[in-house]
Amino acid sequence: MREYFRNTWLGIYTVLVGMKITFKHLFTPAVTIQYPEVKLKLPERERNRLYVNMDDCIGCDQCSRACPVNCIEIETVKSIPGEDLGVTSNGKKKALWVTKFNIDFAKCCYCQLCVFPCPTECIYMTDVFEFSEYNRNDLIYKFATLTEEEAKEKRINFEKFTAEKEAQKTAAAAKLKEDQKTAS
Amino acid sequence: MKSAEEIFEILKIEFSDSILELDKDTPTESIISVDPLQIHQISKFLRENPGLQFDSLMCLSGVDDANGNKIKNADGDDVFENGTMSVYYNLHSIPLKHKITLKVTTPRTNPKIESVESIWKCANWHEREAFDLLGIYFLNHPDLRRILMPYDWDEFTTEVSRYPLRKDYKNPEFYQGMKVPY
Amino acid sequence: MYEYFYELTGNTILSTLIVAIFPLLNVLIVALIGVYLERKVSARIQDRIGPNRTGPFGLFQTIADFVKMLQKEDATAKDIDSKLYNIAPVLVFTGSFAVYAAIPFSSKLIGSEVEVGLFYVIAISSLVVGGILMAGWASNNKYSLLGAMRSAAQIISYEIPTAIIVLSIVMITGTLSLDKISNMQTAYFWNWNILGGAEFGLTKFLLIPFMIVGFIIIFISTLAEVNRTPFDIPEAESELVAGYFTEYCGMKWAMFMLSEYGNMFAVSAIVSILFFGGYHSPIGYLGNSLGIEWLIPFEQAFWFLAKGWTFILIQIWLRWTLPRLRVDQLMSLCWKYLIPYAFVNLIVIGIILLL
Amino acid sequence: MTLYDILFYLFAVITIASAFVVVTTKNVIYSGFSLLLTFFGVAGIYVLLGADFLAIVQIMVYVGGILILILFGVMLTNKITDVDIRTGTIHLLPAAVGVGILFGALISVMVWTDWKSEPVELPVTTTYTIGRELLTNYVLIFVLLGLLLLVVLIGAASIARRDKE
Amino acid sequence: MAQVGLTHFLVVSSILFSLGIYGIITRKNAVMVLMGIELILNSANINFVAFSKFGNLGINGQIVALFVIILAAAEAAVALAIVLNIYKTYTKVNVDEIDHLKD
Amino acid sequence: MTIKTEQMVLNMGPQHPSTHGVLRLELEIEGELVKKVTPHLGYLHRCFEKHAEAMQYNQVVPYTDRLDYLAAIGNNFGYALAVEKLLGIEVPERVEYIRVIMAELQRIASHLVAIGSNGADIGALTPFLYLFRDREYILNIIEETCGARMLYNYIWIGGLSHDIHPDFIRKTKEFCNYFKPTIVELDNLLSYNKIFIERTANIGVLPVDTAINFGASGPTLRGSGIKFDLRKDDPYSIYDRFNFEIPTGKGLMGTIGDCWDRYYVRIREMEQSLKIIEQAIDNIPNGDVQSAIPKRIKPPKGTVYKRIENPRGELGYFIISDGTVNPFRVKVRAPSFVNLEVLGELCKGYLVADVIAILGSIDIVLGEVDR
Repeated sequence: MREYFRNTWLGIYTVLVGMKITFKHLFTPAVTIQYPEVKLKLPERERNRLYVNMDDCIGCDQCSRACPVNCIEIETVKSIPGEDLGVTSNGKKKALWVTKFNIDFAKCCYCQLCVFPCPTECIYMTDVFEFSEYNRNDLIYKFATLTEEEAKEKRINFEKFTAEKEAQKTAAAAKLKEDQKTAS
Repeated sequence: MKSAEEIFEILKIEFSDSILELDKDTPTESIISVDPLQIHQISKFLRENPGLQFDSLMCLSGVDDANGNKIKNADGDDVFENGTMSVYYNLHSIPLKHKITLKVTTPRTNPKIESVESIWKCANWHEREAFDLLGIYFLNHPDLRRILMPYDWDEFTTEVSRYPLRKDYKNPEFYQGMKVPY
Repeated sequence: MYEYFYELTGNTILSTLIVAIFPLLNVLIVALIGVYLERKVSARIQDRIGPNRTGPFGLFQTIADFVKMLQKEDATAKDIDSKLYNIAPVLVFTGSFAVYAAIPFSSKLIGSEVEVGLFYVIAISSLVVGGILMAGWASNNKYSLLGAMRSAAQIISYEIPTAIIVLSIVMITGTLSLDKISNMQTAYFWNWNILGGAEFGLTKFLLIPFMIVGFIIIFISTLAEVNRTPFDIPEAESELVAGYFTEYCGMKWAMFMLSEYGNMFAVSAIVSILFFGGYHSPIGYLGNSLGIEWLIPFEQAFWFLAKGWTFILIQIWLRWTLPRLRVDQLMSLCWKYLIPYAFVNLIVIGIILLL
Repeated sequence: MTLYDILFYLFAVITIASAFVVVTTKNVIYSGFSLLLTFFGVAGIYVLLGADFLAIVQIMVYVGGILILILFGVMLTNKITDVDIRTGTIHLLPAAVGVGILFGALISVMVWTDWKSEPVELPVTTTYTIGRELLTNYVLIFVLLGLLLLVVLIGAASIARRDKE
Repeated sequence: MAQVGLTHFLVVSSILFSLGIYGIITRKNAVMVLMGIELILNSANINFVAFSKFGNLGINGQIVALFVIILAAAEAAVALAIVLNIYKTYTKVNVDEIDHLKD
Repeated sequence: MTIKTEQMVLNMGPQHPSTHGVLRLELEIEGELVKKVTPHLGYLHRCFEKHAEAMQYNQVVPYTDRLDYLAAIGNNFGYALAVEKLLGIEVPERVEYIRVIMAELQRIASHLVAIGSNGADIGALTPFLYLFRDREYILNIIEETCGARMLYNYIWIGGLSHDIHPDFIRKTKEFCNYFKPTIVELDNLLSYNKIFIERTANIGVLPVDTAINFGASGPTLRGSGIKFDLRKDDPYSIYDRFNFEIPTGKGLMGTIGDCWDRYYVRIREMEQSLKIIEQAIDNIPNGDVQSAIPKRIKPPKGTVYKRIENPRGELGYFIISDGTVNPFRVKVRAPSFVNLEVLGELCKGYLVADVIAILGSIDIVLGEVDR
């Protein structure tokens, strides 16, 4: 019987306590923000969309290898002597034309593993986090600065160069043989 | 609190022929290899012996040892021949605070191991998982169904793509009309 | 009201229809504002802002939702019993709307001033049970069926404590007419039933604690009858998805919601009539002191709506504070706690009245 | 044709049509829900006969109580996971003939008998009058009915709860 | 269609009565038989109330109807309890198949 | 009740508001009484173990985040400890301290979700949102340090991905002060609410021996009244330096091991976590957090089983290394996976509504159950 009245009392009392708490909250200011208009200030270490500063990229492929989900795709063409590719901001000389540098953000897992191995610190994460697209292919970001034609040209140049070099080599080899023959 | 060597000695006395060896070479922990068809009895002893009291099975992991030699089967897929499968039992005693790792090894074709489900209930799902992903059959298991993969996975797949955690696993082309590697 | 329109139109059917429009409008407005308030109050309680995009302070949000609901495709599951499935929302809405026929909004605006109004209100609300069972059955969904069974058991059980408390009020007032009960608590708030009724003397003061207990019981049991948290077991979102209206969408779903909010206002109105003076002002009428006769009915309507809305707000407040009970606990709360208390309350009130 | 007449025919049609569905449909659930309409129509007829209290008792007891009881009975004694609950019928034809004859006899009695058909003035406050009568002239029956309800409550509960040995 | 009078109510009541009888005879399911009985009780009630309005019965007719409603409630409760019990015992509720007293 | 009704099968999930993800429960019910519960898993299976075999050791870390996504730091921590044990490396003091603080912050955040969703399952939505508000506080602190809110990839093998943010210590202290009154408010609003007690006390009672036999761990085990916490019983990292209690279920409102006990253990555990954070936060030594990270992770041959106390229980990593850069086998002993197995045992004989309460009190994360 005591239990019965105790239950009744507890039922009413705890409900009233709860109501008091929620009533207090009725007048506390909201903690939410109006998202598209008001935005949170993101910390500087924010890990969101990757950005590649192509001026500094030397095409070393380290980020691609570090990526656990293989979302970075890099293609490079070797430069031929005489071409000036410029230097990176920390003074390294570039040696490769980066003809393709695609990041598929549909795959990217924002783990930042690609950022650490980069020798020139040219790939880094920005605080852009709104980049939804209607088409999945639009999520493949192309960072390479060379146009298709330029890339093609570079490739042809390089092939031509290697072919020439090969020809030279074979010619030199033939010459050497000739020389050896004649010498012997 | 007993070390692995002491437990090994106790087990060696109790089950002379089913305890195979104590592997102390690994840098981290010692492993006692036992007979796969005696594991139930040994486990029962381990749990009920007052000096051991292994009341908790921490983990049960099936492993494809990927030994044996690689051959090509009829479909041209790489498969292992004459290899083995292993199951590791990580045991722990809450009152006595000691740990031990057991290992059983069974042939790769038609692997069979005694179930320890009746000793540690938590082995139920672990064993189902090992069956599901590696195809190890646990004898006397009450409910040996697939657990993570779809129940009808067998109907749509070939031999080589049946158990995904095997090292020679190959993705099937289609599952229920859906392309698998999308 | 009815007489006024009868004189205006000279047609019984037409004037009946016109009078019937007011409660309908009220139900719609209650649902619109009720949903808005529910969202806003819950948001404030949970430290959020709530709807604020459609119109100033999001005022048009529920209207926008309503328009959306109208446009929605009426998707139905394959194996439903389509006849009953389509009738059920209408029946549920009819049940909750029919209650309004007897509720006096002011001394002039009463749908039908029946002698047995209070009894009628209790009886007609059980029509909802039929609709709910129908909906749950016809959906051919186990969640719906479980929800419907729970709901039927719940509503029928909670009618008993409600009826007992109503009985104690009837003992004091001696009438079943809602209008007469309201009129007995006229003038000032100390004439309200919760403060012992209109008469003075020892009886009044003896009654006060028991009337408060009666009020708490009837508030709890009406809360349960309209399936609000903590008694929203039939539609318990985390267990039964949405209970008996799981399979409904679009306008049919909106009918259930309309009836829910209509019911909320109806039970609030009943509680305020029984215990808080109905449409009468607690502090006297401006129309009386100014001598403007026609102002009084409007004032009465204002006070009635104000009381009704106060109780709706308390219902919303409770909803966002409490967890929900389990189905058997709900029953034991009714049978083991509310009914004994209500009975004791009834007997004690009877003894006090005999003194 | 006054409003009274219109309402009478409306309620009569509702009552009879739904009662017809109750006894003819094969689906138990349909007949259960048609019964609701029948009760409702009967309540309407009571109102037309000036028995407003009775009408509300009808709704309360029949719709709120008996009907729900019957629906629960249906749901507890059938496979509740099917939408269609079919029930069989037996000897339809003899029943139809017999009931037809009975109906003819009844109607002829009802129509040809010279009933005293002047409406009497019933008291407007039926509730009050019924209440008075119940506690004066019918007080014994009233108390006995209360007892009966108690017995039924206990009896029904004990019958339904009886364990199958 | 004359002015609605006593006869109209009596005709409605007798139709309801006949339908109730028909239901009781033709239905197999015990619950359906119960529904037929409810129809008959309702038709009787209409008669009582009609006579209370038109005959000499006065308010007594309504009171008897009230008693009938109460009895109907009691009857329905007991009947359904029995039906449930039968269902538990035989797992069927068709009246023509329940033909032995003890199993 | 002995009214015989038809047994029916109710499929709860995979799309259901309160199965905490895509879990499907097959309930065999009689009326509302549950006769049997069969969980069906695998709707969120993402082949973690298969993936891990194709990854290098350090690339697995982001994948571990996705297991128990409510306590990602714990997952990183366990994996890092396991590989460090294989490699046999020691990590600097500073790293240990930061790891412990982070793990405890994460434990609070995870328990907040667990408690809140347990309440929300029972119908109290408001506490749920209050707790999420507090969780945001923690997430902001962690985000500032490692840049992500949920999938941190923070604890690396041999170190951390970033040093702590300069504001970290101040903000963590602020949080500790802010959070204590919140627990009191939560207790008053939900824990001691009569309805909540009615719903959870004496429901889903899990006796100690059953719990151990089923391998239950974490609050699910401690709710049954046994003092077993890996931070004390098998100390890893530097937990042995701190002074804290292990709260256990005492059956305050009903039987020991009921839903309320499991729920309440979590609340008390949050207080203990605060205590650990307060002890650790002032003693973080100086140093470099990345000095011990090996350039090339190539552990020797061997097996390791390392377990830590994650918010949901004993999280174990069983790793076999074959001496190459890729792990040969990674098996995760996920606490939710093992704890979920108890569900079938707990729910027998309770009502449908209790299944939800019990499931909420076990607190599973489907990412971890299915892996």
